[in-house]
This record gives sequence, C-alpha cells and structure tokens, in this order.
Amino acid sequence: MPRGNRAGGAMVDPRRPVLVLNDVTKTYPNGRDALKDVDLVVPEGDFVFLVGASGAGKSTLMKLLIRDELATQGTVTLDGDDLARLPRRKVPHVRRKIGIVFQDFKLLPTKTVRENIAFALEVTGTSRRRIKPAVNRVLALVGLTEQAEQYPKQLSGGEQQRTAIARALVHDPRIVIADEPTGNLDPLISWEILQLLLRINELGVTVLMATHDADIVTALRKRVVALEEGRVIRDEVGGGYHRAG
Amino acid sequence: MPRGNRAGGAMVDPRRPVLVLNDVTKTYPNGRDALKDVDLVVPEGDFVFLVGASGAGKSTLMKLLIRDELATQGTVTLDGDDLARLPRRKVPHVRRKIGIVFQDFKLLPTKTVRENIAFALEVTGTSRRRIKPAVNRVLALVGLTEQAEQYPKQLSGGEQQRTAIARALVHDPRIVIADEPTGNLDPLISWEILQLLLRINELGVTVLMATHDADIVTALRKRVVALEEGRVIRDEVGGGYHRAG
Amino acid sequence: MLSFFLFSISRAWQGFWRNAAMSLAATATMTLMLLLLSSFWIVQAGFLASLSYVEDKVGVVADLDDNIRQSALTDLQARLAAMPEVRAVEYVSKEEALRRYREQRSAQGQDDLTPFLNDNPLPASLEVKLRRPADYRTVAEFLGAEPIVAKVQNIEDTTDRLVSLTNFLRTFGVLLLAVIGSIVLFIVINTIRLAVLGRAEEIEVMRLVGASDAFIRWPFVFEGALVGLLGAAISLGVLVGAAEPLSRFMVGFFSILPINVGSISRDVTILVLGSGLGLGVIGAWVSVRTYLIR
Amino acid sequence: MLSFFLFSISRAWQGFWRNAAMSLAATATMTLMLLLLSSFWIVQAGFLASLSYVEDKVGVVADLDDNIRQSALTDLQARLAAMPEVRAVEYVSKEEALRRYREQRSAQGQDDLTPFLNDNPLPASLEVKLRRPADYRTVAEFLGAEPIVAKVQNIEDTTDRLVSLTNFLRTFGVLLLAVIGSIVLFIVINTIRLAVLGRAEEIEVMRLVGASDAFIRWPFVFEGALVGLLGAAISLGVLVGAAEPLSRFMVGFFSILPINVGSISRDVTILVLGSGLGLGVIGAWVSVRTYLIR
Ligand SMILES: Nc1ncnc2c1ncn2[C@@H]1O[C@H](COP(=O)(O)OP(=O)(O)OP(=O)(O)O)[C@@H](O)[C@H]1O
Ligand SMILES: Nc1ncnc2c1ncn2[C@@H]1O[C@H](COP(=O)(O)OP(=O)(O)OP(=O)(O)O)[C@@H](O)[C@H]1O
Ligand SMILES: [Mg+2]
Ligand SMILES: [Mg+2]
Repeated sequence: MPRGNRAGGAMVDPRRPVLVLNDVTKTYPNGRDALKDVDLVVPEGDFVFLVGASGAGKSTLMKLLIRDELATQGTVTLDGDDLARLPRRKVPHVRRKIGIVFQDFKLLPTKTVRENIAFALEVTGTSRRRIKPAVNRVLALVGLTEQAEQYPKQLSGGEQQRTAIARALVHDPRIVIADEPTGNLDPLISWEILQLLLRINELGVTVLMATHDADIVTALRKRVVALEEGRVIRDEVGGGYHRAG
Repeated sequence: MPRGNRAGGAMVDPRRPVLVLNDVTKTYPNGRDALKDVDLVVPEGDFVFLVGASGAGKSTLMKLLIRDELATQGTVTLDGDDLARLPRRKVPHVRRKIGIVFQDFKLLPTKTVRENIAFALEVTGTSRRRIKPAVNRVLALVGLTEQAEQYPKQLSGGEQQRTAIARALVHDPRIVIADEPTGNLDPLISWEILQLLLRINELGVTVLMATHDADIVTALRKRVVALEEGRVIRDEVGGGYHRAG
Repeated sequence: MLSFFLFSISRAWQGFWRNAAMSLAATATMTLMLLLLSSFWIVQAGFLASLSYVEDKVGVVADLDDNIRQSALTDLQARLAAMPEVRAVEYVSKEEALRRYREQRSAQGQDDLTPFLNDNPLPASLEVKLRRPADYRTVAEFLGAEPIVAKVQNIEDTTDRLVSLTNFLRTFGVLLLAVIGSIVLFIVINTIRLAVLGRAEEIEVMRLVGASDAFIRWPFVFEGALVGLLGAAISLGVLVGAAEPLSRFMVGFFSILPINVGSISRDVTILVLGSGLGLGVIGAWVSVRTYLIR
Repeated sequence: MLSFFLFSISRAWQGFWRNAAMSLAATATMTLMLLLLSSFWIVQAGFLASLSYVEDKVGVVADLDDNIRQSALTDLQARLAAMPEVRAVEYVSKEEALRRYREQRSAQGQDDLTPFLNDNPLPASLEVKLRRPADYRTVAEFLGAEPIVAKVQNIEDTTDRLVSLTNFLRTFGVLLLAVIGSIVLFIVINTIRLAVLGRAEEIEVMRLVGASDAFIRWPFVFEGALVGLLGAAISLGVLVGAAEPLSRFMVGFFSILPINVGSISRDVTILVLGSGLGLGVIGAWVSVRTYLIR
C-alpha cells in the first residue's frame, strides 16, 4: 500500500467475506451466457488469481463486481451491499472502495497521466494539497514519473497499463480488482507490479486478479479460481495456472 | 497462409530486404526520443521478434513501417518504397501489402467482427463473392466463428485481439507486423496464434512481431531484435528473450 | 461547496479547450443562433413601434353644426378630454378646414376646385385622438349623441380593418419570434448534445471510476455556460459593430418612428446574454443527463 | 465504378443507422434549417408579389384640354401604346372623371362637394400604365410636350419615393434571404462536422488498414446526402401539412395579390430538395476532408 496506513493488517478480519457471488448467471442481451451458476466467496485480505481461456468470463465477473453490469440471476454482494438493490446514488461510493484496472485501461483521453490518476482521488473529494504527493508516489511506484504530463495517446501500451494500475491504487482502496494488469508489460515490470500487489495484500487489501501469465500464477501459489465457459471449474489455494499445477 | 497460394515459398528471394530502417531517429513533438539511430534490415521471408522493456520503442518502430508516423531522421524503406517520399495517394497501397495487428487493436466500433475483418479485403476492391469465404476461413482459424456477428464492445479482450489478428491475415499480406498480438490471450491460444504465424512465414511471408512473452521467444529460437530506450542493443538469430538467452 | 464550484469551473475551462474543435464549433452555432434571435427581436421592436405610430393616427372626426355657441363647444371639449379613451381633442374651424383641404389637393398634384365655390362648404370639426384604436366605436357613439354634432365621419370600416390588421401583425410578429426562438433553442441544444455525444465514453469512464453524478455534471454544465457566454459576447460584439452603420441607415428610412434605441439595446443585451447562458446550461444539463441515467 | 457506387451507398445506409443518435440529431437540425429557409423563401415570394402589385398601380395621368379633336386623341393614344415603356392607356372622359370623384369622396366618408358646383370642373384625361415605375419621367416628359395635353399631373415625388422604397425592400429581402441562407449553410455544415468529429478515430483506423481516400469519403458523402434528403423530405411533409390552413388564412388576408401558388410550391420543392442534398453532400465532404488530409 503506498501509504501503508493500515499497519500490519491489524484491522482485517480474514473470515469476513468482501466479494460474494451467489449462484450468479450472466446472460448478455444478445443471448450469450458469459457466466453460469457461479459461486464465489472472497474473504477480506485474500489474494485470488482468476484464470481461464479467452472468453471464459473473467472480465464479465469483474464487471459484475463493480456494477458495470447486473447479474441476470443470483446475487452479487460487495462489502455487504447487494449490488442489484443498491440505489443509483450509492453506486459511486461502492466503486470508490475498489481499485479497478480495466483490461482496456479506460483512461480519459483528454487528461494527462497525472490528471487521470488524480481523478480517482478527486472523485472522493480529497483536497488538492493531499492529491499531489499521493499521485507522485504512485507515479514513482509504477515508473511513470517522466511521463506524468503526457496524454494517453502519447504513451506506449505498457505505460497506459501502468497508468491504469496507478489510478487503481492511488486512493488506497480496500479491494483491488485487476483485469490482466500485466498483459502489455515486459516480464521485469510485470514482476514488479506483482510485488506491489502482494505488498498491499499483506497490508490487508483484498486482491482479485485475472491473468494469463502462467509463470506468475504457478510461481506464487496463491488461491486460483479457474473459469471455463462461464463455470468455475477449479478453486484451490496454492494451485498453478494449469489444472496439473 | 490461409490460402497458401505462394506454395512452398518458391517465389521468395530471401536476400531481398523488405523492411529497412536506415539510421532512423524518431523524436515525438513533445521532445521524447522514442528511437535513436536504429538500423534494421529484414529480408523477405524472415521471422523477427522485437523485444524490449515497456516504452523501449517497439510500437514506434512499427508505426514508422506503416507510415503512421514519419521518421525524424533517416529513411524507412518498405518493399523498396521510401516511405517519406511516397506520395499521399500511394500510402494506402503500401499499407495493403502489410497485415498489421495493433497493440490497441484499432477495431471499428460500429462494425461487427465479420465486417471488421471483411474491411481489410473491401479496401483492396475484392468482390463480395470472394470476401465471404476468406473471412469465414480466418474466423475459424482464430476461433471466432461464433462471435462473428458481435460488435467489438461485446467481445472479451482476447476475442478483440483475435479479431485484429484475423483482419491482419485475411488479405494474404506479404508482410505481417504484429504488435504484442498475444498480450490478452491465454497460453494455449497464444501458441496456436504463433503456429499460425510460423506457418504463413514458411510460405514466404515476412513476420515482425513485438512481444513480451519470454517463453515463446526463448522457445522458438528465431531472430531477436532487442530495443532499449530507443536503441537496438541486440540483434541475433536464435537468441532468447533475455540477453542470457 | 464553494471549492466544488471552483473545481467544476476549472474543469469546465479545461474541458472546453481540450475539446477545442467541438467547443468552438458549438460556440459558432451558438453565436449565429443568438444573432438570428436578436436580429428578429430588433426587427420586431421596430415593427411594433411602427404599428403604434400608425395606430396613433386613428381618431374620431365629428363635423359640427354651423353657428354653435362657444360655451357648448367648450363644454363638449371638456367632457371629451375627461373620457379615459381620449388622448387629445383638437378643434378645427371652418376656415382651417378649407385651408387644409386646399393644401391636400395641391399636395396630391390635383386641381384646386375651391375657386369654383360660392361659399365655404366645409364644416368646423372636432378631431379626437384615441388612446387605443379599438375604442373608436365608444367615442364615435358618444359624439353622435351630442346635439351640436352634425355628423360623425364614418371611418369605422377603415378603423376596423386597421385594428384587425395591426392585431394580426402583432400576433404574427410574436408568433414568428416564438417560432424562431424555438428553432434557436432546439438547434443549440442539439448542437451541445452532439458535442456531448462525442464524449459519451469519457462520461462512462468517469462513472466507472466512482465519480458521482454531480461531479460529472457540473463541469459539463459550466462548459455549456461558457459556450453560451462566449457566443453571447461575440454576438453582442457583432451587434455593436453593426449598430452604428445600421442605425444611421435606419434613421434615414424610418426617421418618423419614435424608436427608443436605448431601451431596445438594453433589452437585446439581456436577451442575448440570458438566452446564451440559459441555452448553454440547459443544453449541457439535458445532454449529460442522457448519459448519467442508466 | 457502379459497384463502388452501390457499395458506398450501402455503407452510408449502415453508417447512418449504426450512429443513429448522431445521424438523427443532424437530420433534425437539417430539417429545421430547411424549414426556416423555405419559410423565408415563401414570405419573400409573397412580398415580391405585393411589391409588383403596388408598382402596377403607378401610372402617368395627363389632363387633356377641353374640346380636343377626336382624331388628335386617337393619334396620341396610338403613339403612347407604341412606346416600349407603356403597358396600357385608358381614356377618362370629363363625365367619368366626375363620377369617379364622387365615388371616391363617398368611399372616404366625406361630403360630396359637387352639388355646390355650377359646372363640371374636372378635365378629361389619359391614364397611362407603365411597365416599370422607374420610366415615369420619360413618359411624363413625352406627354408634357404634346399640344393637346393641358397638364401632366405631378406625382413624381410620390413615384420616386415608391420606386426607392420598393427597390430598398427588394434589396432588403434578397439580403435577408442571403443572410438566412448563409446561416443555414453554416449551421448545417457545422452540425455535420460535429457528427464527423465524433467519428474521427474511425476514419483514422480505416486509413491505417489501407483504405483509400475515396473509399472512406464516399460513404460519408452519401450519408450526408441521406441526412439532407431525409431532412428535405420531412420539411416538405411539414410544409404540405401546413400549406392548406396557411393558404386559406393568407388568401383571406391578401386576396388581392396575384400570387401564383403553383410556381411558388414548385420553387420551394426545388429549393428544399436542392439545398438539403447540396448541404448534406458539401458538409460531409468538407468535414471528412479535414481528417483525410494529414
Ligand atoms: N457486452 C457483451 N455482449 C455480448 N456478449 C458479450 C459481451 N461482453 C462479453 N461478451 C461475451 O461473453 C463472453 C465472456 O466475455 P469476458 O469478457 O468475460 O471474457 P474474458 O474471460 O474476460 O476473456 P479474455 O481473457 O479474452 O478477456 C465472451 O464470449 C464474449 O463474447
Ligand atoms: N505520440 C507520442 N507522443 C509522445 N511520446 C510518445 C508518443 N508515442 C509514444 N511515445 C513515447 O515513446 C516511447 C516509446 O513508445 P512505444 O510505444 O514505441 O513503446 P513500446 O516499446 O511499444 O512499449 P510497450 O511495450 O509498453 O508497448 C515511450 O516512452 C512513449 O512515452
Ligand atoms: Mg477479459
Ligand atoms: Mg507498444
């Protein structure tokens, strides 16, 4: 955690579930079933890899968690709130608890790297005085200090991805949801980002990360949830990327 | 090659250079040097991996090759044409020789997967009768037959990437330039895509592929060009992803 | 609250310039539409003044008997002047009537027939000016009942036609202005909508990152206000630049009309600023709403 | 070539509906602007007809000497009729003149003064209708030099004023129409520009995949044409719907005016279709150009 203000995870209750999917099915308007009968409970402070082939439903699961999409069946609960019953007004508050790295980055094209990152703090009403140092800290963490004043269009793919990661971390979220955050990064930086996520996880932040990087998943021996055609086919702690481990 | 009409690479002269960068420097308008004194010759029928850290200049090099950007210094020659001197009118013709997979896919948002792929054939003036089977063939090759009528927004990240790959291959290009074409794909599909590229390379198509996938680069033992901060620091046949190999 | 306000304004300013092509296109449309609206407003004002001027000319003329007593005349004049419908009363003697008749004939380039007359056949008369032409009948009937009045000249037809014509023109003018106003309203809102449409994805991203509706909306609304105010400023600039030569030209043509230039230019300034600001704000509000409510 | 044409049209149709929000917004603006333009065109046509009607009334009246020879009169009439400036000549006898004078007085609600006359003081006269009011002077001078003409009635001032007024109004009308036309032109092009601006990235991608300029441009141009034609069709629909009640109303008011409704509606149809199509095509062409030339 950049600021490390939840020292040693003292306030974390590891049995309290923060992300809960209860028998969730998601059918897109065009009839495609992206998720089928998915049950998933992520307790606070957990570190979960979400793996599965392309099109297995990983991103869809994450979209449900931030209420970008609503489940067709079943309930999605985030930190105690049933997202389907959440009044519109409260949606932003729930989203601010989460740090999200989107697979397609979703950077604001008319804002610089610095402004894009600061945005996640501005929406929470943080004062300018506190925004600047926080942004500088995460910029340094992801190695973008030099690119701070460039626009997304002027960044390399990996730099865009790192901007998205920095934005997800800047507001000290209690939950980090990262959708293939290292897809455009070289192995070295990928490992650095992983170290960063592991460190904040140790401070009590719940991390859910979708990835295709078999090396990382296999090496870390964390909890692995595998999807196949919308169903959870594997959920084991200490598993590898592939079924064989 | 989907159609395989250049049987056995009989017409390929492996000493004829198709991609030539001669002492190329690229400085972006904001003053950032993305490439410095790059010399690179890719003969016809070659298979080249372009590796390097995030921000090393891989995508910039590829943008120069399709004349998306112009070199600040030095000359870029594609199949004998000096791109800086090419009249505007001829630019589309040169681009049609190449199959390009963009790092950010660059799909047309208002066209379906099928239409996006067909587009690369339509621009060459191919008749409708011949477009349909060609598109179906590449759709099957990248495993998107089922998603053919979906719009890019309705695709998973990996499916978008595969659409981009299919579009790059559908018109039987003589040169394929792929910018991290497997960044959003699981290991299995990544290998399948690689096999596809290797197969068309055997038919005489020149392939230049930027990637961060160390496993693939190291396993294939093809020519590897490594960039670091805009300079070529390594160019060896049969090298691995990392300097040590 | 104030800091949010200032924050939104600074974001609006940024948004305006970072999407300069769209913002300037919207501002150009805004400017032209405000110019259209204000031109019609000005024409309309001039037009209404002309109508009032014409209506002023409507009056009741009562021919008097010859040889009436001065006291009866004075009495009638006083009672007329006391009527709420009456603006002014003028007495025209027999001699004055003849003089006017001669003048009129010669002004029309027609022969003077009076030398052939043995006697002055024209009666003395009272010319009554009205406050509103529609009151013609009331006053005419009042005069017709007076003993010393020989005859009330019957221009009822003409008056009726004039009244209905001016009423028609007035309604028509208001209607035209309303139509033009609606067109302006729609075009401006539509233009701002198009500009916001081009930024729909940006709004979506903001929402996904946890921005509240207000946080997204207000910068857009202020940006709309900026477009409106900039458009209004340019329009006023153009109007001021055009005012001098135009009014010189107009005065030559309509010198008789009692147009109050001061009040018109004040009204136009308020109109242009008000509708620019209002349209910009409403347009942005409505357009952003579409992308917030989902 | 033909297949490219058909291809572009089918792409344009697709593009229109897949960007429905933008296309319909642009069509709405197009429709309103065409309605504005055509309304002004119609008002302008009616207005010009009124002016012609008024100008028709301008003529030269020459009073003749009493007791002239019939042959001299016939001769003068023939020579007048042969003049290119003259449209018609009418002879008004002394009796006819008196009859008309009496009629006129009573129509104005004024007393008939003729019973006081011993003799008919009014002269016979020739009333000459002109082709163009501006020729007044020529004909008046010609008549003044004739021996049997006693006097040419001097309405030169009135005529001059009328001519300069109608000329002014005509110029003013054309100018107003030109201004409205430019506004319409600008707004429509600007709107299409905004719509294309929202698709700039799409164009960029097309170019990167090897599309030639023509391949990108023509579907956009046809899409612009589609917006224009759809806007024109809706406008014409509205005009046809409004024509019946409106013309019934107008006829009541301007029944005297010889307005040729047939030719106006033909002109308006051409105007609306032509400017809809033209503006759509030009707007799209110009807007796409910006993104092609790089
Ligand atoms: N908006 C949508 N409308 C229709 N179908 C959709 C939509 N979004 C996703 N899908 C479909 O749902 C399935 C799951 O998509 P999802 O994005 O969850 O996959 P994923 O596991 O993230 O894949 P990847 O690793 O390629 O990103 C895919 O087959 C996709 O085509
Ligand atoms: N349009 C631009 N304007 C300014 N700087 C740019 C622009 N595009 C790229 N750069 C800079 O040039 C450098 C090289 O970028 P490039 O996209 O070539 O990197 P890359 O090797 O493809 O990296 P990645 O693996 O992250 O995609 C980066 O530091 C980037 O910030
Ligand atoms: Mg995904
Ligand atoms: Mg790159």
